[in-house]
Amino acid sequence: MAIIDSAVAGIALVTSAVMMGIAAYGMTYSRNFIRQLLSIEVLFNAVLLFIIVLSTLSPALLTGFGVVLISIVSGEVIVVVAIIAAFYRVGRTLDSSSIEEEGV
Amino acid sequence: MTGWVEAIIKIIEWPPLWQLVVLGLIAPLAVVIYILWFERKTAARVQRRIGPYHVSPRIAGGLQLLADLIRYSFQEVIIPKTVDKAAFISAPLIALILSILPVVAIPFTDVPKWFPLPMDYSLILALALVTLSPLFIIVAGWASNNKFAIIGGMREAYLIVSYEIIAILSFLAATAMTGTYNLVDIVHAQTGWKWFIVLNPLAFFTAFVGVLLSTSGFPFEIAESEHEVVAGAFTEYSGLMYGINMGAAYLKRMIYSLLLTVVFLGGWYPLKPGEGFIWGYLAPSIVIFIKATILMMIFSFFRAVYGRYRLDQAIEIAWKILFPLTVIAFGLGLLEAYYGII
Amino acid sequence: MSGIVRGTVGFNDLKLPGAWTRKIGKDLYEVFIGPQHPGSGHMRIIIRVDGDIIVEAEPDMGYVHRTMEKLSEVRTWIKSIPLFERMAIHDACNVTLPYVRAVEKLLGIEAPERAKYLRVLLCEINRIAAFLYGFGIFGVFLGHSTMYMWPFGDREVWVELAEWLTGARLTHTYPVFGGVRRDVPAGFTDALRKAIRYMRRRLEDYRKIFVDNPVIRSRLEGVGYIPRNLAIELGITGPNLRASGVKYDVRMNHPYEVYDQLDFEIPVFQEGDAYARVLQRVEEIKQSLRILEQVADWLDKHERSPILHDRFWKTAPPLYKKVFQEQGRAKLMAVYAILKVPKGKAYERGETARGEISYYVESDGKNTPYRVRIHSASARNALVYKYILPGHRVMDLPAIYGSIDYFPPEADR
Amino acid sequence: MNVEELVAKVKEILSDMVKDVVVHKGNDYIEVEIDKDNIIEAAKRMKQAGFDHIKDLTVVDYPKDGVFRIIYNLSSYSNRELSYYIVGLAYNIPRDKPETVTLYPIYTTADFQEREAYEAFGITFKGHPDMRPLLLSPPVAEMKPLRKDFVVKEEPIDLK
Amino acid sequence: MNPGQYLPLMASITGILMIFVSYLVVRSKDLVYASTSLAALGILNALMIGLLGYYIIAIFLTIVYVGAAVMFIIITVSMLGGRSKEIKDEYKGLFTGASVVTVALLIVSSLGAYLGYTRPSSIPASNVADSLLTGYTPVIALIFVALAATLIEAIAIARRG
Amino acid sequence: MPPRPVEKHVHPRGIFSRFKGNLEAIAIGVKYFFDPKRSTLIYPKEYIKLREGYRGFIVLVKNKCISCSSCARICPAAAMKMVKVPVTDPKTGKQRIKKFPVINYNRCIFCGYCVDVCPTEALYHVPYHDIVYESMEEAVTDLESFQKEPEYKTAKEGLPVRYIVDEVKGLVKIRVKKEGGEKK
Amino acid sequence: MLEMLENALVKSTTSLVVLPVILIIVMIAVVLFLERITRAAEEINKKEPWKYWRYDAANPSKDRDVRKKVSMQYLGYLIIFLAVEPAVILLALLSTASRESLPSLLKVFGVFLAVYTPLLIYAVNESRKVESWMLD
Amino acid sequence: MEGNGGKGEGKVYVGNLDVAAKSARKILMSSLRLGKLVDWGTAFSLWPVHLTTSCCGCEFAAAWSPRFDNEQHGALPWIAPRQTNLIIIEGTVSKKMACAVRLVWEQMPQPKFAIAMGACALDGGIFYNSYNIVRPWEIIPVDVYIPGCPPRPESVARAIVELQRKIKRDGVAHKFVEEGWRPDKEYVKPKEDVCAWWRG
Ligand code: SF4
Ligand code: SF4
Ligand code: SF4
Repeated sequence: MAIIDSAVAGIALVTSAVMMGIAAYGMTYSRNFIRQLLSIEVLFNAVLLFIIVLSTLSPALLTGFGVVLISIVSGEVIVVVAIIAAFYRVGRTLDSSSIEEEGV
Repeated sequence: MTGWVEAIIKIIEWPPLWQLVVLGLIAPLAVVIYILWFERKTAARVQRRIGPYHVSPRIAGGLQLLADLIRYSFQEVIIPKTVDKAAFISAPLIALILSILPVVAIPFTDVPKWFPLPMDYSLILALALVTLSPLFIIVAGWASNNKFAIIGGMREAYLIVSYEIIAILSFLAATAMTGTYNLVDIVHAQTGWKWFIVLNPLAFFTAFVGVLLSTSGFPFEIAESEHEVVAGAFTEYSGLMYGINMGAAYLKRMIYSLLLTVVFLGGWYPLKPGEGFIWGYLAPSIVIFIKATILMMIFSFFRAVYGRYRLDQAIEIAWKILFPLTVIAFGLGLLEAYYGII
Repeated sequence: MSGIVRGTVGFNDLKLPGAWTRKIGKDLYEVFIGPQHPGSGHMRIIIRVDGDIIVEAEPDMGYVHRTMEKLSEVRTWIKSIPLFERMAIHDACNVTLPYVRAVEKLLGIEAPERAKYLRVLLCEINRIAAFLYGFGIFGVFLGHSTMYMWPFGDREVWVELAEWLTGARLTHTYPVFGGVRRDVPAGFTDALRKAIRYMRRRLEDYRKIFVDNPVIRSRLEGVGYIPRNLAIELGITGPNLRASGVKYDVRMNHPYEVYDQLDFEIPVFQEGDAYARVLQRVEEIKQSLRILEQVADWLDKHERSPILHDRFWKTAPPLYKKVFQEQGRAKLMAVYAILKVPKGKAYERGETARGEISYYVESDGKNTPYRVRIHSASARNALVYKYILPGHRVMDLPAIYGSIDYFPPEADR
Repeated sequence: MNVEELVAKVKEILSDMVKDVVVHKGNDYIEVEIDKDNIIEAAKRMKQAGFDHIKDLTVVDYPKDGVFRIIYNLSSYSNRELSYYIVGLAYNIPRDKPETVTLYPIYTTADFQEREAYEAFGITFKGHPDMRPLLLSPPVAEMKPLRKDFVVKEEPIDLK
Repeated sequence: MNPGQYLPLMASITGILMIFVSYLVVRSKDLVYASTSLAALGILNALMIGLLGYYIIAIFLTIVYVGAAVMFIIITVSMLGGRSKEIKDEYKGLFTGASVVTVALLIVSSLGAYLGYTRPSSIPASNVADSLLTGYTPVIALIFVALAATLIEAIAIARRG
Repeated sequence: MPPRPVEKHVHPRGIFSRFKGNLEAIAIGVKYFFDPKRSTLIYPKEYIKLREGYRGFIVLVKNKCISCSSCARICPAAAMKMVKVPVTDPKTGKQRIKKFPVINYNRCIFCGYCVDVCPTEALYHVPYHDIVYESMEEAVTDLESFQKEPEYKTAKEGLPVRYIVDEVKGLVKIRVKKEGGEKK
Repeated sequence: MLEMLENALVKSTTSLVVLPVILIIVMIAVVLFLERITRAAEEINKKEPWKYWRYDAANPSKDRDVRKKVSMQYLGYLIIFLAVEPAVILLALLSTASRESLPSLLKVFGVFLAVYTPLLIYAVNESRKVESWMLD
Repeated sequence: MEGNGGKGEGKVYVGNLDVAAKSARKILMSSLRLGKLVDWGTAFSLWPVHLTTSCCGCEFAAAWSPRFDNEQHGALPWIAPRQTNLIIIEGTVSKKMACAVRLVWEQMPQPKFAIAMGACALDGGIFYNSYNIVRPWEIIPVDVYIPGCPPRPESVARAIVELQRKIKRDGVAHKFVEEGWRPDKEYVKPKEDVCAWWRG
């Protein structure tokens, strides 16, 4: 049984590693705010998976911790949303480098 | 030979297959077809006319929906050139399947043998699955590339924002009362006519309205409000695709009704599940289905009495009235648990 | 005033009070409501929305424009009655009566008194039926299907009465120059009284399921608010005008037929929103019932007397006249087909269910009119969409559309 | 107020602009003839005097005289006495140069009615912000259907 | 096939799908579809976590992720109409992506010791709740307050004027 | 007493009236659910026997017609047209051309002018109206078919009913005999 | 083989994942099949050029893509939703606490009420004002 | 079941899906005798699209009112053309409306039917010499004509009954599924492009 579990855990770890890469790629290649935000979400997923696999110390506390983590992260997201909205109102674009490249 | 027969019977009886396909798809579809007919007849009755009739005069037009179904299935399925084909076809079907998926988390009996999955987290799992399907309705509207569909999809999105918490939290009042996510335990807690609708009517009320909100029942039929957005997200769908979509909302409501029955209306009581497939699985599920059908009939009745709210009014009602009520219902559940009324 | 966004910049220089609009944004979503759309019927409203708020509304009428003004110029005078009737076939008598009266004015004749009462009778029956029609459409616009069915079912009562009286369900072609075509049949007034009592009872049911229904009230209160001075400025008419607090009704301000001898009220509401317009119509139905009662009394009290002006019986043999009078039928004499109307101009107005209709009739002495200009109630009300819709939410569109009780064929002529 | 008083009143309001006043049959409709150039001023004064809306805008084509006669039929909602009467503010414009000014800034009611006159007779109202056909589709509006030289035929009563 | 093979099979299918879907999130042209893919990613992630044995986290992730996806859809449609004109920098992105993958894989392989992972033998939800309630009540209260503060802040920032 | 304006006001609403309104609406819905008071016409099985004087399809009584053309002249839709037919005068036995009306139901608007204007009552309405055609040619009558009452399919398939106005139910459906007269 | 059916993990993954996916695939196949067999003949489709165009309330629309900005002014509610949802979910998790820890659960619930009541009143009132949520 | 059949056949005739679909149609309609069922279903599920072209709409509405209630025939007025199969032309079609009528007709899925209601929709009625109307049968193929101005609601019911009989008698619906067009109706293309004037 243990071997099987290790296999699953290994798969999960590799997956999350690759996802981190994809998230990093998405974050850097696009300068659109929302795209970057989406990439951060991917990253968050990857990290969550990573942490869960890594911690076998205290399953009960981990679960609580995971839930709290999810709550807080999604809570922070709303601030970002608000900032986007405010930002959008000023510049009417979501390009994070729009100030220099207005005409593009 | 007999081995084969047994194996086939076993596979058919196999809870995942049986519960998802038969109890989740076929039986609710039958109920929905009945409910659609009932809705048309009820509306007709309240409106002083007779409704569908000539298709089968003996049974008061009971075959009407069958005729509609046949007509829909053999009508041309138009896939416009302007749509994103893959999403256009798959999104509503995914939404349909996702909307029946919660049924696997609903126990129709208390014999563990007949559970499709362990019931430890069934309530919260069911609620989690329930929240998934509307997403694909938005996608269907978006893929349609049609003004009305897009607006309809956005309305659906804002409605999700308003009803999701209500739907989740008012069901969770049962957890507050019993301290478990296990629907079987919740049903057991309702033995002896201690149905939760009696113990916590407020929670039932908010859950009821939450269901109306989330399945576009009157007076909250807003995402498909035909006088601005034609058929909402499904404007471009024709033929069987539309039939499926039309049924999907009702299927979803049926699943919700099953959940309401299990959580608030005492599940399979007054029957006690016994041995074997028939008495252990089939009979209790029939009891649950009957209760759920009655609930569905009540849902349908509102069509005849109410108009529809405006979008902002619906959202406002959800946040200003229903959400506080839901929190109060949850608190009520906690208090009842605290004073040991359960 | 929930549901209305008070805008910052008025988009025309008129600074209309109440036409709240805001500066038109750059990327607006243009939605076509109509011509094939459950929310519009026979017209198209192009709305430009910013999210959920209508920023600009442009009514595009004319989908039912059937060129009545032109056609009437080539048709003899009497043929124009059924022609104009097609403007609003469920309000047929009200719509054609001013035309008939205008021609009578030019001819210098007046209908006999009994004919006048009969005209009022049919007018009020039509008015109630048309109000019920409007309620039905309004109900279904708010998603209230029962409120579509009930008024349509009760409208059948009045349609049945009208059919009994005139021989056609909607297109009665009842008033003709100098009188009307039929007298009341036996037993009609009893049925009428029953219908009146029935209608009063039903209004209570409507109140319960529709008018006092919290959902409906939420949808209507504060929506489509037209203040008094804006209502006058836009020249809207009928119940919509009176719901905004203007005491104007053609039946009162320019009485025709026997309206000045009847005892009834012109209800006026001050609120000016969609809900007030609903209540206004309910009150007007009540007043129409009251008029009908009085007409029924009058008809019961008086013997049968001529229903057509004597001028048109001239060519007929006396026996002929007597026979038809006993049958309660007016025979159209061949003179109608070739009628020539003296030179002149006449202007006549009438109060239809949706408001004031006016006919400008000019004759050059031939057997066809030289020019007939019609301005109907719905055409007057059409302006509302352009000036009132901006600033409301998209879901208010059917509520306002329905509360104005707009009937495209009438507006398009 | 009877019709003579109304005529006197209108004459007083419009003073020297009035070219002619005709009282039509029924004694509730008077037609005031004015000059084309005075129309805006006249409308302004009429509005001030309580004629608060345009009941309708009638255009009549007189091919014999070579004119279009434009009649703004004014009436009142707010004034009970005036509301009994219709006052037609009429002026002629030449048929071959159908152009005049809009009353839209004074009477909002004129908005759609002038568009209607535009499509049916081809009269352009200068200053109107939105001079497009209202009821007709553009190709039909091209025909200027309400002019007298656009002929519509009746069918004969005999079948061949 | 025995259940033992079944589990890694499911896990690897889920993993491949996750990678594919996260690629979709990052690359699909239409941001609405990207947001939907994010929802799918959340669901798949939940499935993976479920396969690892943490059911509660899985379920909670599902619920939260749909909310997040809806939010993204609303935001993208509200502000961009789904499509965005993006200024792209492929090479930079590819470079960063590749290096992150390498580093992460290195970490993973060096963590080989931890791969003696065992599935948690069912943690009842009530235990979690109890442990949170006994020791961490102030923390929870703090979370509430923090969320509340965020709400005020967000509303104040996002609304006009 | 002449008409006079009366000012009215909308009643404000509070929480209680909102509650009451909901209850009333549902109550009346339930009331009609159990007692619908309906009077629906079950169409092909029943049909409305229209009243005397209904302006239905039109029939010509040829030998009453004096060929005055009034009917065609007054017809607003130009649906009634005169055809020239050679007839033999019964008295003199001479052949001559006479005009008779025919009708085109594709156009007719059932205004009844022709019937009312006919000086000899040569035209009359049949009291039924629910006839449809599968092609437009069927709707154009010639002189022969104009003299026959059009075929009334519905009467063969269903039973006649009539509606009377009632105080409680609005319209009440009662059975009538095919020939006329009423029976419960 | 059949014994595997009794395995809890197999049961749950089948009912949550495998079967739904199969169902979706079957339904897509059915729809595609029906689309194929009910298609009208080419001759007819040629005469109906607008058939495969977007339904736009019977207006012949020209542009291919109408997916534009639709910014409904209810963003405020979205923010409320996002802020309340984690809290509610935390509550949901805590509500399974054993009956002994109910008092502290009630305390937490009290904190929740105390924190969110005034806040929600403020937030909903802000969100109601449409003017402040116009996005340009 | 059907899905598998379709897929299987698709595999057999790789690259020749049309032939496969054709034979599938034949098999479904004739060999499996689904034809009768399809005709029955279509006949009792004629949903008229909500398109009010003119004042006959009053009587159209009355035909669905409690007194006449055409829903008893299974006909339910429906909102968008994509889900309907019947169009009732309610009276006059003006030149401006003609485009809409044609568009709605085209966007309805096959097999579809048309009823022309009112004198105007037949031969112009009282507006026979108006310059702004078109005859509906010039732009769409009409199955049943209802004379009258406006026709009584029973006439509408009669038209629906007649259409149902026609569908069941001639097997219109299943023939459509089988062959892809209706043998009994010539398919009209409007003489002129009715939408030509549209300003985009
Ligand atoms: S009824 Fe009217 S339309 Fe018909 S033929 Fe007679 S006069 Fe002409
Ligand atoms: S009016 Fe009468 S008599 Fe004269 S032609 Fe017509 S039918 Fe004959
Ligand atoms: S037939 Fe008569 S009722 Fe129908 S649209 Fe034409 S004029 Fe109107």
